[in-house]
Amino acid sequence: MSDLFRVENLSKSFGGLAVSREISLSMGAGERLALIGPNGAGKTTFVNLVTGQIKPSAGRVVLNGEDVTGLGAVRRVRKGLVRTFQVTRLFSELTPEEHVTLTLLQREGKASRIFSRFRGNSAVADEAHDILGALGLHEVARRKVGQIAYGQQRLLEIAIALALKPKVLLLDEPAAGVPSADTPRIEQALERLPPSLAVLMIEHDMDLVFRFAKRVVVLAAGEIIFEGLPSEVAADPKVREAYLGNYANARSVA
Amino acid sequence: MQTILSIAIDALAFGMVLFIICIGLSLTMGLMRVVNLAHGAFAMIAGYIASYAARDLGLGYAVAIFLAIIGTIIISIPLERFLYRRIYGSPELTQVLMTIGITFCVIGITNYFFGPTLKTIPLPQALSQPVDVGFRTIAAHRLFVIACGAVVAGGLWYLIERTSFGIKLRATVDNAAMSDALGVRTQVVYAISFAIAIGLAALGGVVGAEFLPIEPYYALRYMVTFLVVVSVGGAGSIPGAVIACLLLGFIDTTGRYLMPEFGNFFFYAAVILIVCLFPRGFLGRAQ
Amino acid sequence: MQMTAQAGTVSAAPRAKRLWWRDVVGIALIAACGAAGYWLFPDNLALLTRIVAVALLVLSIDLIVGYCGVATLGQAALFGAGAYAAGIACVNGVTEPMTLIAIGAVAGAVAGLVMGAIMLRAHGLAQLVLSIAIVQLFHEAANKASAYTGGSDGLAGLMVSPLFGIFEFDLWGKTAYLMGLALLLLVFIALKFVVASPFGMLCRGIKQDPLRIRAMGAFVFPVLLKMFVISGAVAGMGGALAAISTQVVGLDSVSFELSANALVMLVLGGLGTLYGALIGTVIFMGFEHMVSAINPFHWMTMVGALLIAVVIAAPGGLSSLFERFSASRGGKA
Amino acid sequence: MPAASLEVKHLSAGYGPTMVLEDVSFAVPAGARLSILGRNGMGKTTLLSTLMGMNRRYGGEIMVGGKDLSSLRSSERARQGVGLVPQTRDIFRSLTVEENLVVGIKDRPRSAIQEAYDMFPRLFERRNNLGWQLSGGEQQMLSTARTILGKPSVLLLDEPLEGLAPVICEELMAAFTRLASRGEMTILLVEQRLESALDFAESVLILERGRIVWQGTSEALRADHGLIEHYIGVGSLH
Amino acid sequence: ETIKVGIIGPFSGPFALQGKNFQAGVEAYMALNGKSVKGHDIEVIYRDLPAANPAQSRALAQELVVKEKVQYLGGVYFTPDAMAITPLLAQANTPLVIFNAATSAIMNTSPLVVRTSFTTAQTTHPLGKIAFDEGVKKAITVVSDYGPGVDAENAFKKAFEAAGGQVTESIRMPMNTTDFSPIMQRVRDSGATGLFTFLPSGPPTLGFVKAFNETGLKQAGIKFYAPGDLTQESDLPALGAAAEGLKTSFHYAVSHDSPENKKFVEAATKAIGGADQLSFPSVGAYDGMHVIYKMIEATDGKQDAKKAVDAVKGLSWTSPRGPVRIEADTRHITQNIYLREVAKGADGKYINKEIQTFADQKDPGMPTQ
Ligand SMILES: Nc1ncnc2c1ncn2[C@@H]1O[C@H](COP(=O)(O)OP(=O)(O)OP(=O)(O)O)[C@@H](O)[C@H]1O
Ligand SMILES: Nc1ncnc2c1ncn2[C@@H]1O[C@H](COP(=O)(O)OP(=O)(O)OP(=O)(O)O)[C@@H](O)[C@H]1O
Ligand SMILES: [Mg+2]
Ligand SMILES: [Mg+2]
Repeated sequence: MSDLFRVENLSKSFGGLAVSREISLSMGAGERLALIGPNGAGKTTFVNLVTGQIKPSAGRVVLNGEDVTGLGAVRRVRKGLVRTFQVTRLFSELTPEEHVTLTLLQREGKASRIFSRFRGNSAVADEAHDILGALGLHEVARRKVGQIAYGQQRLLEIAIALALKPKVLLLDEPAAGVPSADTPRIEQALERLPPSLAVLMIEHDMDLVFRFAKRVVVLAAGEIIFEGLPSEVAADPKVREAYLGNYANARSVA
Repeated sequence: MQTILSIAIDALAFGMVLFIICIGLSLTMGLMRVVNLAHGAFAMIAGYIASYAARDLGLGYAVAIFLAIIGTIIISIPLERFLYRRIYGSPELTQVLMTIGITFCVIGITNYFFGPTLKTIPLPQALSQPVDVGFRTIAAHRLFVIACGAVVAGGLWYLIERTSFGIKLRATVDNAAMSDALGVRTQVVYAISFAIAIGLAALGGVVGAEFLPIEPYYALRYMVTFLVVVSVGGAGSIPGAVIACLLLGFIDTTGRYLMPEFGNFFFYAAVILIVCLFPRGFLGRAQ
Repeated sequence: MQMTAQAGTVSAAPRAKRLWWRDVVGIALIAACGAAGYWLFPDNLALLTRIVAVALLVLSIDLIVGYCGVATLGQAALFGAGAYAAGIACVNGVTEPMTLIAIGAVAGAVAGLVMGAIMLRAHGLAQLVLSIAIVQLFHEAANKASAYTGGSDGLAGLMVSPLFGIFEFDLWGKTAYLMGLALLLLVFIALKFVVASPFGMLCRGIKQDPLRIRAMGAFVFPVLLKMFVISGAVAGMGGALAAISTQVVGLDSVSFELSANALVMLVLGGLGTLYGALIGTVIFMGFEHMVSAINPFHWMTMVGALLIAVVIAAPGGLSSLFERFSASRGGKA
Repeated sequence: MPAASLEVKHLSAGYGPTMVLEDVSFAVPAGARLSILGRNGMGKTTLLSTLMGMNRRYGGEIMVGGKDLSSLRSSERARQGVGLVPQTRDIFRSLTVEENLVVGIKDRPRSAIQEAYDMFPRLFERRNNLGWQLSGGEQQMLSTARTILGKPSVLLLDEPLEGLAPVICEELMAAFTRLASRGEMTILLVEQRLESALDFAESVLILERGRIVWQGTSEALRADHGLIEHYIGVGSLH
Repeated sequence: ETIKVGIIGPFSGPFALQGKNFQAGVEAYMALNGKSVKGHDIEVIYRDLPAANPAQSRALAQELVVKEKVQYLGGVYFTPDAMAITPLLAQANTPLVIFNAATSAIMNTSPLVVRTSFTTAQTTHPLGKIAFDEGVKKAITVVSDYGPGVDAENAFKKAFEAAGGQVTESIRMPMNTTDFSPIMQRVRDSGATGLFTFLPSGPPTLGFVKAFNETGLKQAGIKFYAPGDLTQESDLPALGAAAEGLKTSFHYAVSHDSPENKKFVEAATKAIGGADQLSFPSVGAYDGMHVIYKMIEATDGKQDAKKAVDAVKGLSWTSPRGPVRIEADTRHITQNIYLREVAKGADGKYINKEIQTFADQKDPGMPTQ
């Protein structure tokens, strides 16, 4: 198979609760996929399983034909499997610039050098500047993250992920907390990515989902209940009942 | 066989003494997130009060315990109000600095007023007898301590896990600003819990005095032991503290019996092993 | 509005330069203070040397606690490893002081490796307890191995040969102090480079959220272990310096008390700046020395009061006062 | 407690030395609904948390139901009827769902918790789970339920729909509207999705860099595309 | 001209009581014998060294010599602290009079050291014979695992075995032991009829003695022997009835019956501020001051360490503890060792009552003997 990325029969349960039941999914290079589903359906857990934050009880994760299920989270990142966090995880004492610079250095394998200066690399500094600028963060680039607004922190999450030059990018609700006026920023940033990058986006903002995704997967109670084109999803009665509610109607009227 | 039983009963007594002194600290550290290194200092203050009441005023043991608890809490109120309140929610190391400072002051002041000699708390007749438990004798006082420990463990567990005060306390610790915003009077909650922890320290100091004698340097002398026990149990967990105290008590006791020369090796090697197996302590609260 | 004023639009270069100058000034200041100590207190050089040795220990703790967020109450194990290694080497005929310092550094680094490998398995309080357990084990081992270490009587009879074959380690302690001061400066400058490197930043990131660092694709354990080794080398040099200057090594150099005191000094001075480590050590030991000379019997109360006062006045440690001061000045400028 | 009016006069506030809000004044009658709009970092969260008493206030007054609450601690404000659902949710991570709710019910009987479960059945299923184990949306539900259980007379909602499935968003907005129109609560809503914000509230207030730059009815705003483009950005309304 | 004497001791911390006793001994001596010698005023400077810490010890000594310009050093409670100071003495041209530190080996590290206290071997030595004479054939030793403890163990073993007894087991327990029941269990299981122990004075002694009683070893008739550190007078009020009947050997008891001691106890009690707090380090300090006064007399205020030390070699006098002499070769004090028993004194307080005297005991631990 020429799939860039594939999961097979991924399963996980917490105590008695099965949050992931034999999920199988594949993505090709350049694919834009949206993963939606009710709250608590297991979307974030899916991302955790794929990126290795938690161990699945069964199933495989395959990247570029290589089985990465046995690898730790760090190795998967290095192989190009990158995620953002739904609840931001940032270093409140560091600035956005430092976040991105550190990430870039890490990507280049220079992050644990003792005998060089953190700010000494101008190529890295330029790239960091570009990434921050693309997401509209240059204004706050030099402030401690603990002191910038929440929405800006969300954007920084994405900036870090982009700085890692991923092959497969898993975005967990990237637009939550970002005003609808600013979501185009995220979209633009994503559009600038190399075309071969596969992106999986979890999102509850349906407008964004429909603009962004070429394919939609709906997860409910740990199972895939729908997989198909965005234009079909609103018509699916199961999805409407479990997730969309009247949004579907509003859409069709609009 | 007899020897094993005998060691076991020593271990139980030792473990319970540890428990009763340490549980207050476990409460402060695990629930209030205050690394109160001055815990021992309060236990010691209680010891002095009890010693004064029982030896110099000739009051009964029970009265002395009661006075010691009340007295220590009263002494702690201004400290809580003016010093501890500043460090709730501070980084742990800042708390360490403050509470070490308090410990030093308490030691210095005690030394100044009461001199550096040991103080004892005379036991009532009933508790000072050795009791024959069949295969050997054990001090009645140790049995008393075991009983005290059991009562404290049960009562405290109920208070924290089952009452709404316990829930408010845990919520406050988790996120004080939010608890406040939900109408919890966090300062009051803290003050009460602090008083409870101090009261427990006081009780521990007095009933444990047979074992860890009261003197000005008490607070520093046993600080490490207290810290180790609390952490191995998992700060804030009562069952964890019980397990840790009994297990460490057992290891320590058998270690000292079997190879006293390597007693400390035994103990600390065991601590390292346990911590490596249970990186959060036995039953540490999820962070 | 203030918030726009704060959102710096200064470009990268000038700011980096400013920081760089600040460090140059800081290091010059340290050197000046050290020299001033030499001229002002020529009769107290033994104390000053001891302060320098402990300052190395406190610096080494700052690397671990202040930059990596790993709490330790066992750093004296590394200090003691350096001290005993230098001491034993000296008794066995290696008497050249610089060699002894190097031996101390190596021994400290090895001890740091061992300690790090064990401690990094746990987190938080449990980690703290591991550090205590390790230092207690070191202490026991040093006590037991009395054939090599002199046990509780201490390892005495260190005959250190003159520095560069010229300068004697004598009663007045000039050689020891100046050597110690030079060593401290060198180490400090080296550490400033270490913490300003990408590696230093990585450590700061780990301190705040190791999971995040992993999600950035960096391993946490080797980075921290590396810092432990560096820290061990620094502490080991401190131990070796203490051994050389006092010509005895006692069990106290691997004690919990020393570790705890050093940590208190660090917190007093302020974490994560390296300057705080020096400020804390000088203030704590100087103050302790002063009040215990004035009243040998009740000085503890005064030291306690100092600690409380610092927490109230400067919860971030004494060095945060300087920062606040310079921030308020910078704000006006 | 029935809904109470809210009046804010010349409020300025911020963090430490940084001033974020400047001279903010507005009034909301009892039982009314107000939406607060503004881009990222403009001070919306700061406004709500200042009303709750969680941040430094430099000056100005906050009146609820005619009483001046400006100098009270946040726990006292909560007891006087102010309730906040914070943007960061701030659920108690180490408490179970049920215990989280217990903290929110103030002095009401324990059985009142059932109201929360009726509102979000999902929470009932997860009632014995610890806070940190919840999914993002579940945390949001919990945070909202917890505050509403305290029956505030003025409810401050900071992006309460973030991370919630569309079907739940709808139900929730309907529930808020009901609460307000029954005169049980006065509601201030911060919301990024312009449409939802306008649908919900009668009146709107736009913040920019800590100042109120526009204030008026939703109808007026909806009608004036220029205004929207200017303050909120292009392409926000479909 | 004022002559300065620097005294280093634990004046704060866990051993503060011992430091206070140093001070009381010094002050008592000066109160009874005047504050000047041959017209030279004497000033005492105290420096605090709370716990064994050789580095600090050396720094303090150095400062006393270099900055305060003291001509004499005195005090020192712990052996390692003394070991850290002795290498300095020759260069500093200053004698060191040790008031306490009790390891034999210190005396070999410098010819400028004089000791007026005791060594652990010296106070322990007589116990071996006493135990054997009281019918103990098999004994067990239990000591704290550090230098002095090991010294005590060896000294007892040597003397006891020389007398014909057998040490069946030797236990060394960690310094920080607080619960002694398991140790007592070991003692019981060993089948020995006599228990020899050494613990540094302080809180653990209380636990040890209590455990001995509570585990029934006392009732079982096991005989208990220890050097007097275990029942130092300041611990007796706390030990109370638990210690009654314990036999210890030591160089000094506060209750010693002699006119010199009466005067000393009176003056020292006044200096220390409480009768309960006086114990053996005070007499070491008192006699130490005596030696220092003699040195000053001999050098007449000039700083000459060698002359000063030579002047007191062979010096003998009647100390509060009885007749004593500084041996010319070892510079260590030769003195009586007493066997004492804890008993109620005339005023109802517990005392160490002397019941047997071993006259003229040298330090058996010194290699020269
Ligand atoms: N703790 C803080 N310390 C200092 N400044 C802060 C702090 N929190 C927020 N700020 C600053 O205050 C301003 C307003 O932030 P606020 O969180 O109120 O914005 P917001 O309108 O809620 O934005 P968002 O839509 O992103 O939630 C921002 O410029 C932010 O950088
Ligand atoms: N560590 C855990 N222990 C127990 N239950 C857990 C744990 N982590 C997650 N869960 C539960 O698993 C379910 C799935 O959680 P997940 O975070 O994957 O949901 P989600 O689809 O991302 O939802 P949302 O859209 O609300 O973010 C939730 O009901 C959650 O409570
Ligand atoms: Mg999720
Ligand atoms: Mg906000």
